[in-house]
Amino acid sequence: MAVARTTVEVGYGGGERLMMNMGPQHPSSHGVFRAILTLEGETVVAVDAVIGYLHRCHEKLGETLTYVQYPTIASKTDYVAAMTSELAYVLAVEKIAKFEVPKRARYLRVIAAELQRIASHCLWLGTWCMDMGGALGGGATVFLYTIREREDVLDLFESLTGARLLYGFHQVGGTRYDIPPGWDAKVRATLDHIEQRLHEYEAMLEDNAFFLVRTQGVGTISQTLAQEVGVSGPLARGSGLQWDLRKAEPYSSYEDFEFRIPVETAGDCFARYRVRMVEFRESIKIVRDALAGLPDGPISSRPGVKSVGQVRVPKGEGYSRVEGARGEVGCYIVADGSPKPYRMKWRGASFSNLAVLPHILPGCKVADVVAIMGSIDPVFGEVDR
Amino acid sequence: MSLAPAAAADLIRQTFGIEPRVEDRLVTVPLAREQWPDFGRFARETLGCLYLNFLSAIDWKAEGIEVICRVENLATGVAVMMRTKLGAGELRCPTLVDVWAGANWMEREAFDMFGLTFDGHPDLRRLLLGDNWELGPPLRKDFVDSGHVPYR
Amino acid sequence: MAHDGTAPKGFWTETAQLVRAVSRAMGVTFRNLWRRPVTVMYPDVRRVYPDRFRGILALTYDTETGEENCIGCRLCELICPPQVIKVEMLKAKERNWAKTFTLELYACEFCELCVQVCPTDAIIMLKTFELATADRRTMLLDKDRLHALGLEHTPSWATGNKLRDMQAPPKAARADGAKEPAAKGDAKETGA
Amino acid sequence: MTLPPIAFQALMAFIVLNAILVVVAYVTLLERKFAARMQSRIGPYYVGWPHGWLQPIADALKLMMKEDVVPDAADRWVYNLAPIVFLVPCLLIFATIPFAPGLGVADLNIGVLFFLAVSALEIVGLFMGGWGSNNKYALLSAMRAVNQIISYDLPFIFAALVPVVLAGSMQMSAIVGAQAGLLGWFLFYPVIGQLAFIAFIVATLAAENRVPFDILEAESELVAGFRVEYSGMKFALIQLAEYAHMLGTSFLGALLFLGGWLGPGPAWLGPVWFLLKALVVFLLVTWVRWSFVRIRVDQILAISWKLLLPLSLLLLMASAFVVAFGAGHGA
Repeated sequence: MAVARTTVEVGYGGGERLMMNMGPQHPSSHGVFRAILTLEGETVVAVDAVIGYLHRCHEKLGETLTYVQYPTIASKTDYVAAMTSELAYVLAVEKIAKFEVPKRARYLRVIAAELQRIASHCLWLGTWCMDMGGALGGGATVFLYTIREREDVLDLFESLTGARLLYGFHQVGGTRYDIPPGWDAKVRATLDHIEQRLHEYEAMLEDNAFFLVRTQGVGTISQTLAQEVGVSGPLARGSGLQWDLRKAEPYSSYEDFEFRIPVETAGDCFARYRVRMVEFRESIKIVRDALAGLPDGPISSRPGVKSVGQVRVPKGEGYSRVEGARGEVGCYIVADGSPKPYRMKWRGASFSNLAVLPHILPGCKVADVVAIMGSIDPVFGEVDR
Repeated sequence: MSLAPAAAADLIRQTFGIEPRVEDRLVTVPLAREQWPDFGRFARETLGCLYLNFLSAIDWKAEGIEVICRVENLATGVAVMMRTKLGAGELRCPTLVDVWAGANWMEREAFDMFGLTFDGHPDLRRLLLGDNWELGPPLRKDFVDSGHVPYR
Repeated sequence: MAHDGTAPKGFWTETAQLVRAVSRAMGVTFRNLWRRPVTVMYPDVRRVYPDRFRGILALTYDTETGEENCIGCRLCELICPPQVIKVEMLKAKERNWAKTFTLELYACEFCELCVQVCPTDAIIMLKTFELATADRRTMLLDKDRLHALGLEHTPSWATGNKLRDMQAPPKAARADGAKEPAAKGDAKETGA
Repeated sequence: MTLPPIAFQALMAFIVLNAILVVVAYVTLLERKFAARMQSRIGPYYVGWPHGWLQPIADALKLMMKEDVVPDAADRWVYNLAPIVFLVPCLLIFATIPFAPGLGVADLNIGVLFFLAVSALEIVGLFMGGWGSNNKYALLSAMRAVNQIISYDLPFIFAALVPVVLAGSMQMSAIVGAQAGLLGWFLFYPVIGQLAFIAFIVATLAAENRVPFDILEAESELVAGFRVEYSGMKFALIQLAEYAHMLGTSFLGALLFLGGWLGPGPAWLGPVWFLLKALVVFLLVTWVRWSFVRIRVDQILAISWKLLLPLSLLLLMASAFVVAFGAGHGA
């Protein structure tokens, strides 16, 4: 019943065409992704995207782990922005069980999510430039600059939760960690630092004619295509969709903060870059506001975890989603009253974003393939889940 | 197309004779399998739900598999959750690829994870599992995993 | 080189832009040439690890009596998401003991849930992560090894009681003591 | 000089060749350190503590000891020959470079022409490597190489001919001689000099396949381009050739535009000045390399044919006019 893959793996495509495998191990595959390109000269005429190399069946895992255990695993779907997926899961559980979340916890979640967005965009900018500029060129320079700043944010997470990559910061009913003394001052200092460095990135890229010719008018996603495929986040906003879940469906006290949703209408790589660069600044602003208004009080409405089956969720189902760095990260949970979900569905933002690739690649040059891939910013942990 | 959730529910009631459940902005519509593609087209064209959230399935053990699909109208915020129970042992469902392009990968994933066949899908191949996977669709409830084998 | 859709800007404008862009980009790299490198020369120099650092796991002794803290209650075994902990309980009159306690560190994901549930603060995390080894079997830690590790390295701040206190302060003390457990950690937390 | 000319030349060739190999090795270290500092890193550090002084030696040893893999499907002859065909012209270009008056292998009267002609030959090795590897990435890279070299050799040659016209000679030492005096360097020649230098640097970047024109190598798309299948010693040869070519072009730039060995101080300081100037050109190229992203093949060709070629042609004509009708700067 299972149909095997029917891809042509070797050989020339016939005529003047050339089949070229890009991936699964390729410098710019951002993980393990394979695009089987059919080329005519340097121009791509067809593409078959093969994913699944990083598949860990998170949805099955979610059905075998309890509501207490899973948030720490959820961070492994999108390991570049781990806070986001934890939050999506926890929100889904809270929505079904109607758990209250204290205000302090909600603010802490906002701070964590926005810092995570900054860190994730830092990585995106660096890797994308490396895709375009090569590991032995200006791209690597931008990459190392942005990684330098991302490390600063990760230092903050490290002193908050003790981990740099997979945090386990959220738990059902609140957060697991309160901020350590002196943390807010450190956050402010880091944000000032990053805000100032953003100008440097822009000086490196935005005026740069080499950068502009590589990104403008390349990989255009139309507004309709973006919606049909389910593209969300900076990609959708780059295509002119005024769609941000933080505004459209405020969760976790996002309604308390003033911020702007950047929208660009061109839909090309450069538009996505512009959107993300503005998001950097907006996130910095949100974190500052949240730190200034951080209320006192408990960080969790429920007692700290003491046993594995502590959280029980009544029968029901719910879909909750958060605006992650890459777009709509959703978690659909069907609960049957036991300590484990009956069915859990991850809606990975990168999965839907990447699905647009076969629609926009034909007609591009080989060099554009990597630029477009990078501007989509897929994280393969989230694509394959 | 600007329809409030209640108005959308009325329209669905008139057109398809189904009683949808309205919950905040979400309209949940239980469908028969035959109505699946027609309703998809209706949701897209009449309700303006251009945006595809996700398409997946739930295994209800004895009752069979239920296919779910959530779509949304970004302008009005109306979201429609389409669901159809295929019935026990039934594994075929009409495709939605011609309605939403994004359903392509989603249906391939459901094919992979539940063994569902989507009639009319142009390219129904495995998406996530390896070519050599032989243990059956993993998200079915009758799937038995191998358990944890510690390294010794 | 004009963005398609926009009108060509003319030769001199474009040239001026190009010159400006090139000089700005090269200016950034030049400025960074004089900044101090951020590299930490790891084996020679170490970062300051924050107090909440989640490193290798260890078991602790009671500081007063010198007895093992672990009572073999298996709570950590049950909660461990990757199921790397195996505990057997040894029942005794006064208190229970762990007969065996094994931890497969190579599969551990350092989520700190086992520390969190431990009722006697027996399992903790250390401020060290140096677990590179040539033989994976050395990372299958038994009870003795876990106790020895606890004596060898600096423990992190978190213990089960501290974590639970931080998450939900006692109801009576909630009004003023919301940050009390964190304040207790203040003295020790140097932060980083 | 009591040695017969032929023996002297052979000795010089031996010395220059070996010196070049050492300098090339250390130029890689210089670039790595320079790039590292621009990227807030430290760069090579441990091998030859404290600043990685032995890193090039260690690299060379490692590459020599590595397994030499020849792909099954490769065209063995072409594949094995390519690194050598690539390396020889890159070393040959040093033959006409005088390091001081009389200190050089051969100060030909058509030195610049020889240099330009030989340095254009490296394309043959590139193409052989790309073709012989029988790899799709390498093949695409070889096709790009032909495109790129053909379109960039012209502006490269025209830009290099501007000083030749100004000096009125193709002999390297004569060109240097024409640059004597305060602000006599051709870099300081009003307008023409600076523009020609910029055109020369851009064309150099392209001819050497450096970012932003390194579409041949293009790690992110073509993995490593024409050398994706090479390993061990052959890879080392290709790397050596690339750096030798770059160093040679830096020397040429220093000769043509920066007045070669001219500088204050006694005559024996000449080679030191020359080396320093060449290093400045090299660092300039490196600096550009680590500041920009790569551009696409069609855009590269557009820049060459639409911008650089007319510019360099114009400069050449302008300098000819200046020499013919104005007060000639050179001889």
